[in-house]
Amino acid sequence: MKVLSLGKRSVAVLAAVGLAVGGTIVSAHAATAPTYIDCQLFSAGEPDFIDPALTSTLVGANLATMLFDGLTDTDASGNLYGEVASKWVTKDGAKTWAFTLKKNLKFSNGEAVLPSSFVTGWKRAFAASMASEVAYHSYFIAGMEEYNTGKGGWPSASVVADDSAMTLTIKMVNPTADWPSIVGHSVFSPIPTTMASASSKVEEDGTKLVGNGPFMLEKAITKRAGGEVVIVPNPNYGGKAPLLSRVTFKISSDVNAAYNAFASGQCDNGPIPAGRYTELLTKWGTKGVKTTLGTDYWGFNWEDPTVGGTQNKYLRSAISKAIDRTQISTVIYQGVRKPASGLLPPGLPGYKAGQGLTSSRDLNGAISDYKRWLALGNKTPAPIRLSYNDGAGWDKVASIIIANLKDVGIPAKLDPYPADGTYFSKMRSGKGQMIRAGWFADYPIADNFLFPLLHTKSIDGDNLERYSSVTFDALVDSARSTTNKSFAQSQYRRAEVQALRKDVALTQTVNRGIATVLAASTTSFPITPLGMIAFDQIVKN
Amino acid sequence: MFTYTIKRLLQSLIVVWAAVTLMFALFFIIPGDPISLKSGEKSLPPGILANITAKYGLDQPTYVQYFRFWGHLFKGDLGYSYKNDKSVNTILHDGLSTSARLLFWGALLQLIIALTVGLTSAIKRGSLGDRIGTIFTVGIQGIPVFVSGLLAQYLFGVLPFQMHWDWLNFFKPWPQSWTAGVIPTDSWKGIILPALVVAVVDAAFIARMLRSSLLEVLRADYIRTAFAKGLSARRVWFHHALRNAMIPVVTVYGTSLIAIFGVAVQTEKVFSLPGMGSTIADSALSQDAPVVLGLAIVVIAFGAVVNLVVDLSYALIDPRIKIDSKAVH
Amino acid sequence: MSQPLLHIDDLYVHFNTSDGVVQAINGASLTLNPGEIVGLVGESGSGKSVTAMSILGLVPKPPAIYPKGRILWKGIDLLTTPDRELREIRGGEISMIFQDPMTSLNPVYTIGHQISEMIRVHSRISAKTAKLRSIEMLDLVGMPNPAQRIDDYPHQFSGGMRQRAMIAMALSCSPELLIADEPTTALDVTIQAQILEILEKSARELNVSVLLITHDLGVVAGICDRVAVMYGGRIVEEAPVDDLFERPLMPYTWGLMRSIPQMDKVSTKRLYTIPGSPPVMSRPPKGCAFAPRCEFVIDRCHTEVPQLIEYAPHRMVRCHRVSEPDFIAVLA
Amino acid sequence: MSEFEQIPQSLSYWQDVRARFFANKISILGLVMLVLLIFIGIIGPFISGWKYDELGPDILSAPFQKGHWFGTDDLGRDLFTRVTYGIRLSLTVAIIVTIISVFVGVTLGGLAGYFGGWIDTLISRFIDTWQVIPFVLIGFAIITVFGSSFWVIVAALVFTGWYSTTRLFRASVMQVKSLEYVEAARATGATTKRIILRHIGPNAIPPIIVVLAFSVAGAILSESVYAFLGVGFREPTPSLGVMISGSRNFLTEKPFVFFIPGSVLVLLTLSIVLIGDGLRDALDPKLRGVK
Repeated sequence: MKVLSLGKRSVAVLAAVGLAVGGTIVSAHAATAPTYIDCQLFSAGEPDFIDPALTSTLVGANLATMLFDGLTDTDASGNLYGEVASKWVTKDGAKTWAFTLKKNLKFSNGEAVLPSSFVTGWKRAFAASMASEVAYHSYFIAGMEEYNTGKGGWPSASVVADDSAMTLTIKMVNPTADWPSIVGHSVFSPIPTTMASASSKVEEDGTKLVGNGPFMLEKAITKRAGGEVVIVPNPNYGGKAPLLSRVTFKISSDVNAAYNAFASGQCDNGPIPAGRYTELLTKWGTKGVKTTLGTDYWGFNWEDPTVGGTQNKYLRSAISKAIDRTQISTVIYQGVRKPASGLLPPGLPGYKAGQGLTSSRDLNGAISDYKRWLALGNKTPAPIRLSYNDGAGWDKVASIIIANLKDVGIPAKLDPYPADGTYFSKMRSGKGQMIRAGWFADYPIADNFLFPLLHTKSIDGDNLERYSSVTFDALVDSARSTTNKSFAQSQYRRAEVQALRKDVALTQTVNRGIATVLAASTTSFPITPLGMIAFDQIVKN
Repeated sequence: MFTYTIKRLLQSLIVVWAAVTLMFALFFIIPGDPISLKSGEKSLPPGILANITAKYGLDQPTYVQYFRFWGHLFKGDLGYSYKNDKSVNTILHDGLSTSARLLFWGALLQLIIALTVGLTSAIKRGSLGDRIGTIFTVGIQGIPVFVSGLLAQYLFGVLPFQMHWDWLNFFKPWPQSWTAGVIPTDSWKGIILPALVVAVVDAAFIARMLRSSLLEVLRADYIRTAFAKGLSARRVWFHHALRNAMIPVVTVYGTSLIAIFGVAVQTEKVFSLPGMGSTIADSALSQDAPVVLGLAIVVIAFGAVVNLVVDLSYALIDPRIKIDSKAVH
Repeated sequence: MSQPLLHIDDLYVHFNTSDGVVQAINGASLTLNPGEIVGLVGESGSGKSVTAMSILGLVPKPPAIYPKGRILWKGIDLLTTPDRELREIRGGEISMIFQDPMTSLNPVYTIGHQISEMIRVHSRISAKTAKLRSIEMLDLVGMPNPAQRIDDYPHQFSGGMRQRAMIAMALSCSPELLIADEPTTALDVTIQAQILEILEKSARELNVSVLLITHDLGVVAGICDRVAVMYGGRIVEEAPVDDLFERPLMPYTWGLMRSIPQMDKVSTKRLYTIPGSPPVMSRPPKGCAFAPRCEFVIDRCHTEVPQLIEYAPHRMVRCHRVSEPDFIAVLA
Repeated sequence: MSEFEQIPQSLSYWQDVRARFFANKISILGLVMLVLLIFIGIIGPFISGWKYDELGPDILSAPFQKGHWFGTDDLGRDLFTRVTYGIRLSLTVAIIVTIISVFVGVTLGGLAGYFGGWIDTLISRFIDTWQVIPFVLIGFAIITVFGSSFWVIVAALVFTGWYSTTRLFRASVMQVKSLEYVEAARATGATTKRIILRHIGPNAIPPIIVVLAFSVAGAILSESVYAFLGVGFREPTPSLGVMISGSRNFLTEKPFVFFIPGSVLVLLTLSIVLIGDGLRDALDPKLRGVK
């Protein structure tokens, strides 16, 4: 009871800081299973989409995965398992994948989930007119990029559905050993025939969003701050039924408002406002803190005359060793984001600790590396620009790094860019020096980090550093084209070491994590490494 | 009066058109790449970007976009958010319901406070109340709204809780009987403090204006005439002095009604209210041009209407203004 | 003799200002009988306006204080009358018109509204009747087309017409006394005569007493029965108008008269001006207020304030030398 | 009761203004406050012993502890140093903005007011248009498009402030222009340039001085509002608005992080408003000679 009284006391204080979003507390339910009110998921404004074909944000995808089951999924321990698919095989070295589907699965409207349901879903999701931001995940499939850009018709030869045999056969552009993981992305969800022609604005009338997941939408969505999304168990669900009779997601205009709604007892969970982790974790406990598949890092512009190229390796290693990751973790994230030791985050299949140059501060090493760099004929550089997109708190991280670098004698300064779009487009075109970046896994595979972030083919894309290494590219390419999992894993590890330790193309700072405050009644709150809260597995007393 | 009204109405329409065009130019011509917000931390392949660009019609020349924008506007369609395809009409409707409530109570409180403070300090000139009023009205002008908003939260939320002053806590649920079914309970709780914050800054300014205007009017000969006629002091103040004193005050009130939007943005941000102001602020920061523009049209039109009403009410208050000439300004 | 209509009895009015106490009126006495038109003449600052405003209680208190004296209206002291009763007297029994017709009417209401308002404050009649009465009054003061013009605003009238409207308003409740404070000063010379004529005509017609306050002896000569001259906050001379013009008894009055240009006498001499300037009332002279400027000053004038004495029947004067026959002869 | 009041001995206009300004206790209070704040702003950074972006180990430590007079913020930076830099920044920005606004206002307002006709119509209609766009929107548009560098912020503030100075100067020129002596000057054949420089200019100046003061206060407020809303200066620039915005999370536990920059901002604007009030009363010819 001590915890409860503490909680009650802080209610009024915190409710004061921002007005709690309106709404009433749903009283004890007549149904046997408890109901659940979530203030965490949509705590930073309204969701973009919850339509699986369109959503590009973690929060939207989280809800989409509750409404739609794909072929595969990742569980809370990071293991891949079949959701609609019962098994999958490739006979030609990952060029073609055949999925066998479970029988007797149904959409919430009673329609059977068949291989052709995936064809229906994909035709919609990847159509040019939908203009889905996440449609590019389909480019692994032969002919799908042409379909998506309007240059070709539906690649019926690449996606073959056999409803009688319950098989779905998919032909890839290149050998893709990780395809079973990739296809777990929510954009590959099946849809019933009733949704085949639903437009991108189907959410304006949410009841048309019909899925095959453990939950279904109870009512039309009011996607705005102050509104809520309500899901109830799907009566036709073929898998394990959720333990909750209803989940209500409250949409708040900002994190403070959402936290206040939680603190005033309106919800069963809530987010933690930035900078208040320590204070709040002591109040609410650490049940909701979990590391997720994301890494923050600072990249070095490979083409920059001061920090780029092989000749400036010692300056980069000096910077990397100088950074106090523990300080960043504790001062800014108060331990929710932990110091990272490599680019791949813990929890990712194939993760190995210590792949980066260092995870702890090595001031002497930094000083001696800097001296070696100066000994090569370099002079003290003009302040190194730490570029970042403004307004998201990166300035504080950058400030710490500048202070860290000062101890070594390396001058540095802040270089903020106002809007995200401007920032990333400038960085992509090589305007940065030290580039603030981060990556969150789309699917739990090493390739999802290494290829887009560091491969030469990703320059102008997500390879903001414009890093180009023949060795690295060869290692990744060889890993991509093999079906030998252990060989692929070792190649990816060698590639990571090449980029982070040998070339120091980037220096990782912290691994991302999610911190949720939970009411005492919540006894189990599973979050997958991809950051998805498994609402169907939440246990509430 | 009728022709004058029509003429001013046309002028207002032109002003709205010009202001909206200015905003359109700022958001659609200069930045060039409003889709950039779509491409955040993860870059998007060119094919995906082309699809999105085509979906919002941004592949068309700017003038086509501009005419299309007005075409849709005349049909009552403000377009769709770049961020989540939500109809701007819906966003506007949602934001307006919060903001309208905030601004209505804010403007009303503003008027009540301004009239009460202004009148009493003018009538009881030199009294203790007048002095307190003057200090209040001068002092409050130095306080930006976001500071007074945070201060109000501290004084009426944090402090009463920490000190156990339950009677002062604005965030405690209020007794049901207070609302008496007029306004939903949580509206009261949610709106009273923000509305006060909205009201108080310009209320102080208007009160000062009213006070000095009234003092000047009270020295006028016709006020002496009115007293000499045997009118009661109340009638002289309210019937003869107030109406004359209102002439400069109406301008200030109009200006403050236009400026109230800026106040609302800060208040909504401070109190985390999901209104128009905070929506515009967030959308502008993420370059969600259709939302900014759609909401801005309403704000601009509101400003134009206020200007129009101010001009017309001049003519109503002061017969000396010749409404058929352009000497209104 | 019946009870006088108005009797101002040894009135003192002082003002507390940041420069000290300004002694605006230092013992003024004046009597008005029913039907009489009395002129109150003096320079600006002599206290004549303050006297007039004091009658109606229009001097703001503070800064004004009334240390001494009474203003008896039909036997009632107006200085101690409660505001509620005073309001009924204002406009109803005593009404007033002011110097500047441009600013004395409220610009935002029609003439008709302002006259009707006054009527309806003092008698319980309908708006319609009040309007008819207003039209009647405007007609009385010679306003052309009163039925139409009643809905016009003050700025739509000329100065003379506005002053007519003021007179109409002042007379609309059949007062017994009309105080006219410099009613013609702000008007064109050609209009002045018209207004004075209307004022006198209407007053005589309605049997209203008039207290005409002016700095212009010429105005007084035309219409007044009796004249009181004020200087330095005191009445210095009071006489029937003809007597006064014929033979002034006080050097100040004498000076005033000599400074009026005279049309009937051709003179090569420069027009006379009284030397010096009016007294500063925050530091009034110890003796006679006029002493510093007086051509006939004697030592006593500087030390002792002369008393107002009855020199002859209906002739009051305040001068130490009035008892010297030679002196009187000089003034004549 | 002015007819009984003493006429003061004749002073020249500016002597009179000065006398009247210094007789106003509240404006003196404002002046003293401002001078004090400027003084702290100038010497503060030299005496604090910290740099404004220097991170320290003591996070959110209360005032008067461990060598931090005003305590530290959430990154362990010295609040006193940041606040003193904040005063410098606010005043610098506000003064630059005011100078530009007044320059624009005097030029456009003068043109509109003196020449009238189509120039006046054009400028007045433009002001009408600009006026109905709330200032935050203008700021949002400019700053989101062009970024939040120093000069962009200055430009945004000028864009939000130019029209009030223009309108005021226009009105004041029109008023002076119609005065009799200007008419007389015109009648005697004085050139336009001479009329503007010798006759209209000096007489239209008093209102400008008042506007100057209020414009400085307004620019300080607007700058802080932009910073608070995230479209002005940003971390780690020590703008008072930035500091207040960052303090929101600590209002319950460490209110001093809000109260220190908050009260400095309020005192700064208030002092200027008080001076402006005093100047307005002192410069108003209608009140000349009246105490």
